[in-house]
Amino acid sequence: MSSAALYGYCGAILVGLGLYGVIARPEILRKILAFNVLGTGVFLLFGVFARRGAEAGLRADPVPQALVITGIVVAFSATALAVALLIRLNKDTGEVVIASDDSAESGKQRVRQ
Amino acid sequence: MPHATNFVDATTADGYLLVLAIVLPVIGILLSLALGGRFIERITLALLLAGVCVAIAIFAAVRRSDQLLVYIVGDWQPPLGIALRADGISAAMILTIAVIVCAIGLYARSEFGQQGGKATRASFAFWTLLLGIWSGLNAVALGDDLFNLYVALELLTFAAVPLVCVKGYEETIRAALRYMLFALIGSILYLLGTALIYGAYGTLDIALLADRVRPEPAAWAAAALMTAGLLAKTALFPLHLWLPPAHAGAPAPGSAVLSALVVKGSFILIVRLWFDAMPGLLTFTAAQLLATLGAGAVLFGSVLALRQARLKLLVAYSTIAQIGYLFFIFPLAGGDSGNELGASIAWTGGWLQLFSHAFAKTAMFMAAGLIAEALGHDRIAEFGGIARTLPITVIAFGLAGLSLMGVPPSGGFVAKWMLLSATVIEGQWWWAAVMLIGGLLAGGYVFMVIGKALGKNAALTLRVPIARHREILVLTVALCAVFLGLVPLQPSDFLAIGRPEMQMTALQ
Amino acid sequence: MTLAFACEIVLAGLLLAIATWTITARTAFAAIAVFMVYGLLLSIVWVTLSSVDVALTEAAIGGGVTSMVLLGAASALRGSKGAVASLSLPFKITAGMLCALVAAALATVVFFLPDVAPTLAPVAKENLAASALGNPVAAVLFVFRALDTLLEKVVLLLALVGVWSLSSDRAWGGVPELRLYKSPSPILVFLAQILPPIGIIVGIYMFWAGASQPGGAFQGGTVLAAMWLLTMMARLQDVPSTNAPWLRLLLVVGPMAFLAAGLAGFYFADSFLAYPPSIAKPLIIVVEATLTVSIGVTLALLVAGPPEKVPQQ
Amino acid sequence: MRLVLDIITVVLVSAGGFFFLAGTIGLLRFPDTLTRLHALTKVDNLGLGLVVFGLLPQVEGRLDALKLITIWLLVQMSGAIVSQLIAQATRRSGRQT
Repeated sequence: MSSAALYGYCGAILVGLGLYGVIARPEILRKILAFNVLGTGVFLLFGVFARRGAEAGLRADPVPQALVITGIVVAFSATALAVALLIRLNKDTGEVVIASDDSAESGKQRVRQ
Repeated sequence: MPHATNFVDATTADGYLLVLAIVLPVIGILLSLALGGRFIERITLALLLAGVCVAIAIFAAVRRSDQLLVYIVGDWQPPLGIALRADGISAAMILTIAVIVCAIGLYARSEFGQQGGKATRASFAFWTLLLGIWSGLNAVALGDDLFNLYVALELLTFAAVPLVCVKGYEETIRAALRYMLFALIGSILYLLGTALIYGAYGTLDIALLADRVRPEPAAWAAAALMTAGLLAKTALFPLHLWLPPAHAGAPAPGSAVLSALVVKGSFILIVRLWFDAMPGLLTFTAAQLLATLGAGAVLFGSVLALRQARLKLLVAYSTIAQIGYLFFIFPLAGGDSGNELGASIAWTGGWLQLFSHAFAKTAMFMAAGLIAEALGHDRIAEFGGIARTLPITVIAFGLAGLSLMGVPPSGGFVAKWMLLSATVIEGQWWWAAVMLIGGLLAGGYVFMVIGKALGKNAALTLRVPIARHREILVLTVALCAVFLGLVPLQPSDFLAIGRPEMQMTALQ
Repeated sequence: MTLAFACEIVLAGLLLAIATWTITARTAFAAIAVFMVYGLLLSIVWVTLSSVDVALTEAAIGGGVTSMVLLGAASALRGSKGAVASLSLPFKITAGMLCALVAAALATVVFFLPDVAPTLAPVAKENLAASALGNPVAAVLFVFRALDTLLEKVVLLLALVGVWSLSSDRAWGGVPELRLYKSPSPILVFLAQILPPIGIIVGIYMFWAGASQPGGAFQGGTVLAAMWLLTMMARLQDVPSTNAPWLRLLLVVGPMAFLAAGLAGFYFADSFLAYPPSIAKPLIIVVEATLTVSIGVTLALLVAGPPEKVPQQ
Repeated sequence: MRLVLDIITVVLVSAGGFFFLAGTIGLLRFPDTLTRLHALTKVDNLGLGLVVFGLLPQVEGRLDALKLITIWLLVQMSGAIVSQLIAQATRRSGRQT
């Protein structure tokens, strides 16, 4: 097994772990944290493809590396926005989880005008 | 193969227009931040006017040349660089986006207007986010590189989510956060698929991928992951949970742009993925599966819409149902149907459904917003008498409703009729049954609203008067949806530009 | 098996163990603390994958600033009595099976990857001279795929607009409240006095070196943001009002310069986001310098959160 | 000469590694926060110092040597300050575990 393949499997498991955290942790902050783990798994796969593509004197394919850098910045922006929403929700309602689907139900929505 | 035969690998004459379409709103966003939101309303409206001109120019250029419009950014050829490409669909999409965003901008002036250019929190956020959505949508419609499309999709998400809670009510914050979580998973799954595709084929350019993708594990996994992610963003049943509170909770102009356009952004990507990037992968089973989810959405969304007590939620649930119809395009226009006539009819029908729903839904949410403003609530049961006090608004709502039901004369009628014809031609009658039931249910919920509005209530007093020009604006948008019904009942060659396999002339 | 590969196996195992810990940790604080370690480990992984640019970005943004945002959230949520209904076991098992399926599918894809990996490295190398930059990753970011980078700057700014839109109407245009430390300890103040001069040099060096070596606007900007946040947290410097004109100018100067250079390309280089060969390098350096500042300011303000204190007249 | 330098490097870096190991064991085995901090900072500073000094004979130019020493000093400082902050937080929260 090459080291690229090793990290490939590692990335696959990280994606699974992160996805599980996003789905199965009820607290929103933990979901956001798990989303970040999921993101690193995806980035790691890009890194594996970059490493495998080492050629022409470059030790890794630069294109996936650049995509990952862009991806990391986007993931950070997402984290910051989600966290700001969460803090605001917590300040208004004291919630740390999203109330289960009752707000999607029709009748229970309060009318605001 | 799409692109394969008339694939142009160089910037075409009017290609710079594509860059302008993406850059115009970006200029607005930067100006908005630089000026602290002052005068952003006027800046946005001026840019929108320019944007409509650019959109018309793109439409005309594609129509005139009968070819793809291509722009190679920075003159770096794909796969190393990024290309923007506009086929007939992109051009029609750009025009629809510009017109609808422009109408929404005009409509929103009374709610988010700035006296003397003075910025408030809500006006700054609304106009800047509207610009963000506009540029994101244009980038989605013109992008031809899977990662560039990822960034465009994120642009769309980051503008759409805060728009839901721009009023700051606590339940809208909850709705926005829920939307955000769905959207985050959606985009990361899409990105994961992008990674797999790069790892397997070494390019992300859709036109190049069309020739390289083979049916193998990497392509299957990428297609499944990307589709799942995009479905969450499109709110296709059963991943629709976030949509009703978000779309109903947003301020009316926000609801209109979210429901009419934003969910379509990710839908377009699903189509690009299956029809353009991996045409060989759309098997009979995959297409049937996607359409089954669509059928579930049509039935489920319509039934729930019928059960709503509030108008905005009703309209939001009807969005879920109408998105469902779009997915019939997969088994009817793609897959191994082997029937070229049926495929090209379904192709035109599917896109017409998208365009006419965009106009109809914009008009409906605008009308719902006017009614809520006038009455101070949007409880359907207490609508008695508004047909007399707000006749133009109710007529606009009804006209838009025609399109959802698929009744002539309306764009929705032509769209659904073509999809129905395709089911008959291709012998996939089971989708026809779903479409007919969906149409009946849509009739049910539209008439439920109109019926209540026509009811008598002498005591009805409006909380605030509604300016006549706003009602006329809503009516105009609704008439656009009707106007789409005047296009001839046959596959459109314009929507097939850049896709020789869908062109009727090629069949004859 | 070589020693290096054995080390990589240990590293991968450690990474997975720590990731599991992050997901399963009982308290949010513990989870975030572990996540910081995770970020550092991941940076080492990126170095072993020969992606030093990514390693720097991961350490600065992925591990560093992200953890700061999360820590801020954890301390803001501390003490809230919101009910945490644990999800039912069948649900967890179903979710676990689904996720295992996804992981297995990805592992299968990795297993069946073609022996000859497709790559754009030769094309990138070939065009590196024409890009005027020595660092191939920077060339992809600022030349070959400049449109992505430009749009991503807009994404960053839109996130800030979104965060700011969450302030109350009253506090609009006011001052963000940095939640992390309400009252700075003398030691933090000491750190905030010593570190920033060094940090600023490191940040500028990173951006400067980025043209030819690993580094660049993102990493340099993040270091600058961290230094600025540190002095603000130590109360050596006031958190600026979000209405301050200079602040708004710094926010957009980078993207504006980038866009202006791109549009100038229409006339001077025959294409949007193409640079005239004679002045390509200085032009990119100028754009990157302004971007470094804008990225730094944007990141710091994203960490600082929405305005919460009423602006003083 | 080269050989002597290499031997110095191996000895110093191994010694540094040993201190890291000891510090990590201390972190895991010691009973409360303050003693754990003690193990971590004392031993890590020494460990990193040994590693850095061990690597000095291997670097090419003077600038690289300077960078290595700067790294060590920065870690020294941040370690000292962070451990102070943690200790303060521990004292304030009144928990010793």
